[in-house]
Amino acid sequence: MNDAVLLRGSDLGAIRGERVLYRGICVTAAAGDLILLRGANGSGKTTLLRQLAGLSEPQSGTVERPAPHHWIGHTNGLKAYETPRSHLAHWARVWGSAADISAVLSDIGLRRPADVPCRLLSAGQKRRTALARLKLEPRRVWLLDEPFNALDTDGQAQLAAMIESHRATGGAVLAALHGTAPIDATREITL
Amino acid sequence: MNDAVLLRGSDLGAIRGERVLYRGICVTAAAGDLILLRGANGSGKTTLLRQLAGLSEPQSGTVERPAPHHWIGHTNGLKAYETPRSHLAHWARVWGSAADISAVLSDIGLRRPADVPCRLLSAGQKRRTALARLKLEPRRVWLLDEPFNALDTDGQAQLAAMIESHRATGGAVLAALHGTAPIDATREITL
Amino acid sequence: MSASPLVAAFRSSLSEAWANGAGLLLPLGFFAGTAILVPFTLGPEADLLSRVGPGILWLALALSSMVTLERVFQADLQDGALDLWLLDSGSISMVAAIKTLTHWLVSGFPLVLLTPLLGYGLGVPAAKMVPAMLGYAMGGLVFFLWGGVAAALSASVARAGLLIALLALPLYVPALIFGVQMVEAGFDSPSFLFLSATMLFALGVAPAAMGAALRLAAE
Amino acid sequence: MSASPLVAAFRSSLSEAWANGAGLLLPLGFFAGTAILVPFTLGPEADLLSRVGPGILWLALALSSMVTLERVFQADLQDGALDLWLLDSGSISMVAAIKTLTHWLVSGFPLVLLTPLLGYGLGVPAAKMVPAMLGYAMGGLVFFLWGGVAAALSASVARAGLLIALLALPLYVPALIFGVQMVEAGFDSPSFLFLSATMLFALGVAPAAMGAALRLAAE
Amino acid sequence: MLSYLANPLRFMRFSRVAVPISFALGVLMIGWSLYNGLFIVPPDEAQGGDLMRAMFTHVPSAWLCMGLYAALAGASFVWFIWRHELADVAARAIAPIGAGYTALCFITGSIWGQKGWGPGWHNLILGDSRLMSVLVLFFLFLGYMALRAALETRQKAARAAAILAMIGFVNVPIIKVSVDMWQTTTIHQPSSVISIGNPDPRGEGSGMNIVYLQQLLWGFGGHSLLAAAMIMMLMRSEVYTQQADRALALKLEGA
Ligand code: HEM
Ligand SMILES: Nc1ncnc2c1ncn2[C@@H]1O[C@H](COP(=O)(O)OP(=O)(O)OP(=O)(O)O)[C@@H](O)[C@H]1O
Ligand SMILES: Nc1ncnc2c1ncn2[C@@H]1O[C@H](COP(=O)(O)OP(=O)(O)OP(=O)(O)O)[C@@H](O)[C@H]1O
Ligand SMILES: [Mg+2]
Ligand SMILES: [Mg+2]
Repeated sequence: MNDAVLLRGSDLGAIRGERVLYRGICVTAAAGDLILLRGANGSGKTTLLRQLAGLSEPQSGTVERPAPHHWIGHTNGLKAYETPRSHLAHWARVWGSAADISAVLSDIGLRRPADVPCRLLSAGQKRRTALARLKLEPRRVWLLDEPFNALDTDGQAQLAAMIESHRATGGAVLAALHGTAPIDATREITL
Repeated sequence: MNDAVLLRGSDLGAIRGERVLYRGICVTAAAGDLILLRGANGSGKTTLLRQLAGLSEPQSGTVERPAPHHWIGHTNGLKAYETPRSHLAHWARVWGSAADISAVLSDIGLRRPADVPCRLLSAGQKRRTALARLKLEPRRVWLLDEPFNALDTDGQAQLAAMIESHRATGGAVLAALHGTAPIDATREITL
Repeated sequence: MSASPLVAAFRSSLSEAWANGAGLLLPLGFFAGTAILVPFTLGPEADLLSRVGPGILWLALALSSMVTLERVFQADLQDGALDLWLLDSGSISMVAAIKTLTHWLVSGFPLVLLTPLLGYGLGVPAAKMVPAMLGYAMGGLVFFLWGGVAAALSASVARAGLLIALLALPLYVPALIFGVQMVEAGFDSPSFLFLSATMLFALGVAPAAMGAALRLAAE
Repeated sequence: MSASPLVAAFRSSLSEAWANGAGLLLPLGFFAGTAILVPFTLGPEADLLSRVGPGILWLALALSSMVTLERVFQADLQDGALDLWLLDSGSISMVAAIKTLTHWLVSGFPLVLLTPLLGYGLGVPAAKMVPAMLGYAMGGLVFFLWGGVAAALSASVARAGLLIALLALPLYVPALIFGVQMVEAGFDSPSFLFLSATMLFALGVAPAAMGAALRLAAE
Repeated sequence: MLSYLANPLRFMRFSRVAVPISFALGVLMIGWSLYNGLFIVPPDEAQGGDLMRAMFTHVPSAWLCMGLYAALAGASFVWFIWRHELADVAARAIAPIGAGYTALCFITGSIWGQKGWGPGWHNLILGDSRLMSVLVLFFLFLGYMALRAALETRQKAARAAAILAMIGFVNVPIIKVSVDMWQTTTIHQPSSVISIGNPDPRGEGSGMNIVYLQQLLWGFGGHSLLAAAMIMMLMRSEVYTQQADRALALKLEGA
């Protein structure tokens, strides 16, 4: 298959409860793409993203994942007792990445609370910790679920910049989003 | 004291860890006010709101609460096993309110998932469930922490309308917010 | 405050206990466990069993109180329900009391109901059964109240499990001792009065303590 | 997959076990509990105690496995850590195995180390001590592995506690029986072989089962 | 006196002098009682021969650990009602010392009891109401320290720990009653070694030889002074470490 394609979902469908959330969705993400998932609350954006990420079985259709991907969901994946530093150190270890944690932390604006347990952090600081995982290891596909939530204005600007540079360096980004996007998308999928 | 004042915090200060988050903050909310709390992530908006709500002791200063208030925090206060209906029914019972739960549910756009356990709900549906508590019982002061998060576009419009009508009927709203507000505020406090 | 919040608290914590079922875990596990184990480890002499049984039941009560309550307040803190409870101030200690009582009802009381079964299996004389059950009921209530205080005190703490055990154990001793004696000696023993006194004391003090501790946890 | 994820999983679940302390709750609570309770309820005859002691330790192991593991995977599911583990597929069952083993190390193994103390206190003859400890170690391992499967299965389900008890108990019984017999009879008894077989079987099957169950839970 | 010391500055001034003095005095008195106890007074075979010399540490430490817990509860109460920072500092300092003396009471007691310690040593602990209540006391001290250590901010820790200390205190008498009652109705005879350790209802054996009593009292006085010195030392260091917070509070006032 064409190697520019980093992620392809064909004819995806999801059933929840007794109802069909969506069906026949086709997604193709190539290098440099930013694909926005739009739709009302409960329309199935998260579900679709999870199917693309391989976290849940599509009720119909198939997903090809030629490239590795990062996942940032609604939940940040932080434990109450973890500090931003220990969290990043942990996943760096799991992924075998040699990233400089302290550098990542200060990039993302968490230098001060780097050693405060997450249960004491502010909502935005938690979100930033989760987003910092993107910097631990380069992966060509990013799957982001409402990544801008809880971020302050320059936090949002920073994330937008991250996404842009990721696209510029041959990555692809799929993001579920509400309201106006701070970045212009290649394509929008509305559920 | 002047009965138009619904909430007054005088000279409030907060210490977290070894650092002063803010000090000398004075907040006065009168009927019809919409006061927005602004500031970077971790600047202390949530902390201030919690002090105003009486959920945490101010390290300095005092708070007067002549009027009862509603609280919507970052966390929605939902249990995994609750359904939107049971959640609202529960708090209606606690507050002794006679509100018509089904009506509230369809107002807030939760008619379909009304009986789905919260752990299965979408992020926005959870948020809507929390916001529905505002409709259970009229209270003159609303304290909202980033209430627009996770809401879709018309969810946001709907909340904005709720806030406007609350102000019009002599209520006061204090909200922590990032980015551009969908409503024009009486006053902004930047931390 | 009116009664309605308390009723609501009762109903909600009932459904909570039912939902996460942990309440039933321990009595059940214990019952099955003992039923399977005791004969193996002790051999079937009825006399011997009848002397082990009561101790194991006390152990079960003490444990289930700690284990059940550990999660209760922590969960409320994490999902933000505690904030909502704290809003209409004053009620919180009552609510906490209701919560612990409900969990006693769900995870402690079944053990009391198991007494006849277990006791029968272990050959406890029928005459002893009623005072025994009352003893377990009262003792268990005290366990849950103090366990609740320990849990509330350590709700905001990461290392809660160890802490709760550490905080609760010394508080359990009196109820334990009186309870054991009462199960032995029956109603007309002084220990019955002492146990009642201990229970009333716990009922009086624990709720206030829980309230204060929970306010603190929400900070 | 390389080893680093497993090392990381081990370290993280160590700190987790340490952080929420539930692991330490039961050994400690149980030790203190038994030390205080058993003599209360049995009187101090060394002979009697020495015969109850082992059984109580088995009970402690079974319970601590159930109670500790109940929360482990549920927490991962709720805070989204499970999603992250699932991303690099394949590893999940190894990771789950590591997690359960770690929790066995933290909450099961201390009980094994307590055996001499408790055993001495309860007057168990020194000769029996070594086979006893090995028996507890192996039996406990089996408990924790099956307990992990039950926990993974019930992570997404409501009424987890009950389910765990129901699922785990039948799986526990064989290990329990062989273990008890081995503690009695020592190494050269057939039950030693049976216990080893049970353990190997659990080691072989449980991880895969946990992996599958967790995938399901994340859906 | 206490009200005089309530002011931290005055306390610091007072303790700067008091610590070394009471420390030295305490050590001297303890030394004296030990010297007499270990080398001069004749061993009492009825009480375990030379082992009974542990008594001169054991009984004072036993009395002290109870007294110290009362002090802990008192300080916590004062802080909880009047929010008097120094009281919290004191409570915090008392805990470890109290725990230490509880442990000492156990160790010495165990040495003393050695002879009688059959296979089931815990029978001894459970065989004597005192031992039992000390065990409980030890748990209370440990719990107090653990809770303090576990909570993030000092204010939070102080409040939670105070609640715990007060609850624990109102429980101590109940515990004592219960344990005593349990002990009187215990099925088995207390071992002969312990018998003078707990004068039984018939009062026989409760009489204690005057030479021992003297050394006991010297020891008790000495240990009290030593404990006071150590507590004040801990308080002083705590006060120093709190300078940072105090500066912060001033900043908060906007000074
Ligand atoms: C773990 C071991 C022990 C502990 C925790 C312990 C505890 C105590 C306590 C709390 C007291 C003060 C009681 C009071 O004055 O009301 C005490 C006093 C005393 N203990 Fe022990 N004890 C232990 C072992 C022993 C043993 C083995 C003996 C052996 C004879 C002993 C003999 C005494 C005596 C003679 C007194 C002073 C008598 C009195 O003040 O009435 N203790 N012990
Ligand atoms: N078991 C179930 N029964 C009925 N409905 C279910 C069940 N499980 C999930 N759902 C529904 O499936 C939908 C899941 O949608 P999803 O979380 O993907 O929405 P979303 O587009 O991410 O919404 P949001 O913008 O709020 O995040 C929700 O509407 C939820 O109510
Ligand atoms: N124990 C502690 N030690 C150090 N810092 C702490 C401690 N507790 C809280 N903090 C800090 O206090 C601040 C709390 O801020 P708060 O949650 O009010 O921020 P916020 O304005 O709501 O931010 P956001 O916009 O992200 O919600 C955070 O910066 C947090 O790191
Ligand atoms: Mg979503
Ligand atoms: Mg905030």
